[in-house]
Amino acid sequence: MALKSKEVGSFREAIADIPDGATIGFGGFAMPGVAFNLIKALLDQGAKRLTLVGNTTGGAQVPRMPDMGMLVENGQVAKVICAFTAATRPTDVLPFTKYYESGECDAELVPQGTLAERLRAAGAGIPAFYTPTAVGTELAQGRETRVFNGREYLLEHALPLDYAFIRARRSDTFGNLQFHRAQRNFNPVMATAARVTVVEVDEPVLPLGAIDPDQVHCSGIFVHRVVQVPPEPEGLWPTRRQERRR
Amino acid sequence: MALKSKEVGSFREAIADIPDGATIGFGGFAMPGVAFNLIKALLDQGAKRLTLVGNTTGGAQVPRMPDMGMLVENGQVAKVICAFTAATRPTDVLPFTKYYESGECDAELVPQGTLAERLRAAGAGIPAFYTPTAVGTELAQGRETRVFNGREYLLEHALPLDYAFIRARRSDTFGNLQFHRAQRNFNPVMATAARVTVVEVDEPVLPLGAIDPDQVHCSGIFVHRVVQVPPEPEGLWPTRRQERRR
Amino acid sequence: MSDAVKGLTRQQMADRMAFEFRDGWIVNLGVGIPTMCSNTDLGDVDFIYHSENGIIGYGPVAPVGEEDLNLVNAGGQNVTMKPGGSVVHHADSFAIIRGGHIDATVMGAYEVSMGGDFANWKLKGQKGGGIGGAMDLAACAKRVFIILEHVTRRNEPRLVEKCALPITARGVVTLISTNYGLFEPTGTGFLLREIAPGLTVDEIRATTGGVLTVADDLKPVKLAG
Amino acid sequence: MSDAVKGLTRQQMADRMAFEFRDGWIVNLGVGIPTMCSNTDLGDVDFIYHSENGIIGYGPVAPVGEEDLNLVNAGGQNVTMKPGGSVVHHADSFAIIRGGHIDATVMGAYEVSMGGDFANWKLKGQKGGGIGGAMDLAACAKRVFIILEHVTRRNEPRLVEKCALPITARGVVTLISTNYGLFEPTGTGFLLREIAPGLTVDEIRATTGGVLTVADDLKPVKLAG
Repeated sequence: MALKSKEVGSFREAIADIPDGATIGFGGFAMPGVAFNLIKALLDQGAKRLTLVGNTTGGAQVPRMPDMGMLVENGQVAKVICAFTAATRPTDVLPFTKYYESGECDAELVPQGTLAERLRAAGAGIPAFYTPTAVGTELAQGRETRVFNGREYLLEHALPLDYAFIRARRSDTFGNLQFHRAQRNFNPVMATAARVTVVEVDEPVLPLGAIDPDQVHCSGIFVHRVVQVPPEPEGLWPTRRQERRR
Repeated sequence: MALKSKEVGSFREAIADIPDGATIGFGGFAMPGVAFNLIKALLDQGAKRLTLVGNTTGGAQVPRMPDMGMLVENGQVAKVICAFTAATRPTDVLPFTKYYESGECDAELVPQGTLAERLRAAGAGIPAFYTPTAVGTELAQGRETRVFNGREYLLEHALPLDYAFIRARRSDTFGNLQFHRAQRNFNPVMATAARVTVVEVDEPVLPLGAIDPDQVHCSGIFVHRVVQVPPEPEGLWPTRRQERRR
Repeated sequence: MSDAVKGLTRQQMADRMAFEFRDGWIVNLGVGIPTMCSNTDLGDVDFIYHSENGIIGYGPVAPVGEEDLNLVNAGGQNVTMKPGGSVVHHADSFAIIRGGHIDATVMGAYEVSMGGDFANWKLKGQKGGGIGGAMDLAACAKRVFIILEHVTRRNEPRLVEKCALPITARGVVTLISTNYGLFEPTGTGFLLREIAPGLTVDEIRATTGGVLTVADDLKPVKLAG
Repeated sequence: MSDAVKGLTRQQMADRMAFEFRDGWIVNLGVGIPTMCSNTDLGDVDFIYHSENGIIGYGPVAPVGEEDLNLVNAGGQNVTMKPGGSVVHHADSFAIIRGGHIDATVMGAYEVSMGGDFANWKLKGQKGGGIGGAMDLAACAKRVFIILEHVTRRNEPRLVEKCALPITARGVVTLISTNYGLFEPTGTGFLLREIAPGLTVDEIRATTGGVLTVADDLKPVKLAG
């Protein structure tokens, strides 16, 4: 009785079944933890009318790596749910912005912590929760708030995913994951929220028992498919950050 | 610039400031992760009218180790918030039961997952959330429920603590903790919910940098005082489980 | 329960339930008879045991003298880890449960109703009770399997039209394994799908509350070996 | 901002805010000038930098060629870990923020009002914006410190009676460091507590929206070294 391996031979195979209209979560924050190779494969795979969930649509960093914005530019996206539809610096312009402003792609802007908590709630069977974030702002206009202990809170709902694309340092054949440093970010949370979690890993997939149970950052019960990232140039890896254009 | 050590020389000193009327959370599940030594010190310290929060009032296991029930028997407790006011097996009788039935001590019975989530919510700035657990049961009678996507959910509130008593395998001087196996249980969650978290640790307190940042199970930002457990018989340690009385 | 009790042994009741487990399932075993499911030989079927204290992928009880005193299952037994196991804290463990990630939970009960309600946390007239993780598991696992003796010591039915005791969850029970057979609550009755050796349908009907219906393809209870 | 701008340099604005940090604080630094607080020498004062992507206890930017490409702060810079650091995932990182565990957050802004509202996520007429973690930090940190240039390029005040831009949070700002001085929003005005070298109160009043009051013990801005 040994658990079957979840390792899949190629990025293409790992995402072949994604249908039009799917909701896909993208882990990662800046370079670390972004599933560049799975995003690239999705650009080729071509599924349409997708809803994308992630921190930012991307495109502010140089060099540009595969990001949600590229899927938008490729005509595959109906809506993006994220914490940035524009860049932090007003002088940066995200490629996404023109698609959003022209109405070619819809967006839902969500504070980053609320986004993380809505994903966690989806994985944790919590349909809704209250948060102090965004109370009194434009984002709360017309929405339900409630006072607890004299403070006003906003009602927020779970955000379930059909698929999650994440990146980890290592995995065993069951999909128990370890992340390195800032690679962790949204990734284990996205995994709990998704029906199908697809992981790209830096290192060769390990046999069962190779990872200390106390040091698993995301249990394999949340992971469905694992693909090892090949070395450059075939595989995509985080690059050194270059000065941003101003 | 070095972070100051949170190590404290004795259990007594670590809990000396607990006032009457405090709300204290007790980590642990069965033997693992219970702060036996801190509970023992609290029996001596004598604070009264306490509210205790933990999985069970205890006393079903042999040999009996310090538990919340002993604080009740010692006349220190106004109320217990827990998942068991009676044992799982009807043939076991918890010492707490007679204090509860006679009205000497109040209790609030909370499903275990709701208890864990209410503690997490307290630490996470979520004042309230909805859960499917206990809907349609006696525990939901007269309480607020709400339907999301066709299913009924119960509103539950955060449960903040004044103090948390927890046990870990190791700590560094900043209070970054690692737990061994089932020792983890409620412990890191209690720590986030408490104003003051007091930890008893199995091993000598480590210097800063001795624990890999990726492998910290509870960040030291949630930990305030750390005491090393001395060897037996001075210190109390989990014991082998004996057959329970039937 | 003595050997004098009719029908299946406790281990056989557990075995029958364990035969329902499918490849890749995450299974939570409650305290008591459900724990015995882990003794059943299921050949090549692959699954993971989850314990509500945060242990994912635990294995058999540790041999005496080799226990890790900080590794226990929900019943407080010193178990072992299987390769590929992992550990989470309590809030994450119940996130797994509430999030619908448990394929099957196996629990004991005092009573089960035709509508799939069951009661297992509070005795008659008791103040308070012992809920533990039962309400979370019952409300949220994909399948709720109940193992219980078919009748009380006074020979009263435990499969009842409506629960008299405070319920743990409403309308959730998928399948029931008793020493008399395998039953499915249908909403309007109990469907007897498999019958234990030595029992007759009439005998079972006489000791079952509510309506008993019998599967067209009624079989003997599937036994180990 | 060029050196031609009046008053403090960007680093001095950051330094002044950093002097507020106290022993044992957990501090979150936003992108831009706030990041420069980490350059300030605070002697024996002990604190922990938290970055919203889950890095607790990070240190200086890594030397070129020695970067860990999987270790970044909120601004995406390749930083280092200090001994005693730890890593959590995003939901836990914002649990730290929302749970009130951050002693001070330092952020940039377009505008701050007398009532302590501020705006930093959306420009005039923009569709959408860049919120990131700002709303969570603003609503939940124990202290919200704002660093911004005192006036816009058109010499219009950024300290205003009421924000014209969509706000990030209402009534939360504790302290404001600009190139003209150190200010406190009081609800009915801005209290000038420290004044930058080369500036006069009249000059500041002329370039500040709403009401400016002056501390009885008005001091020069505390500078490094």
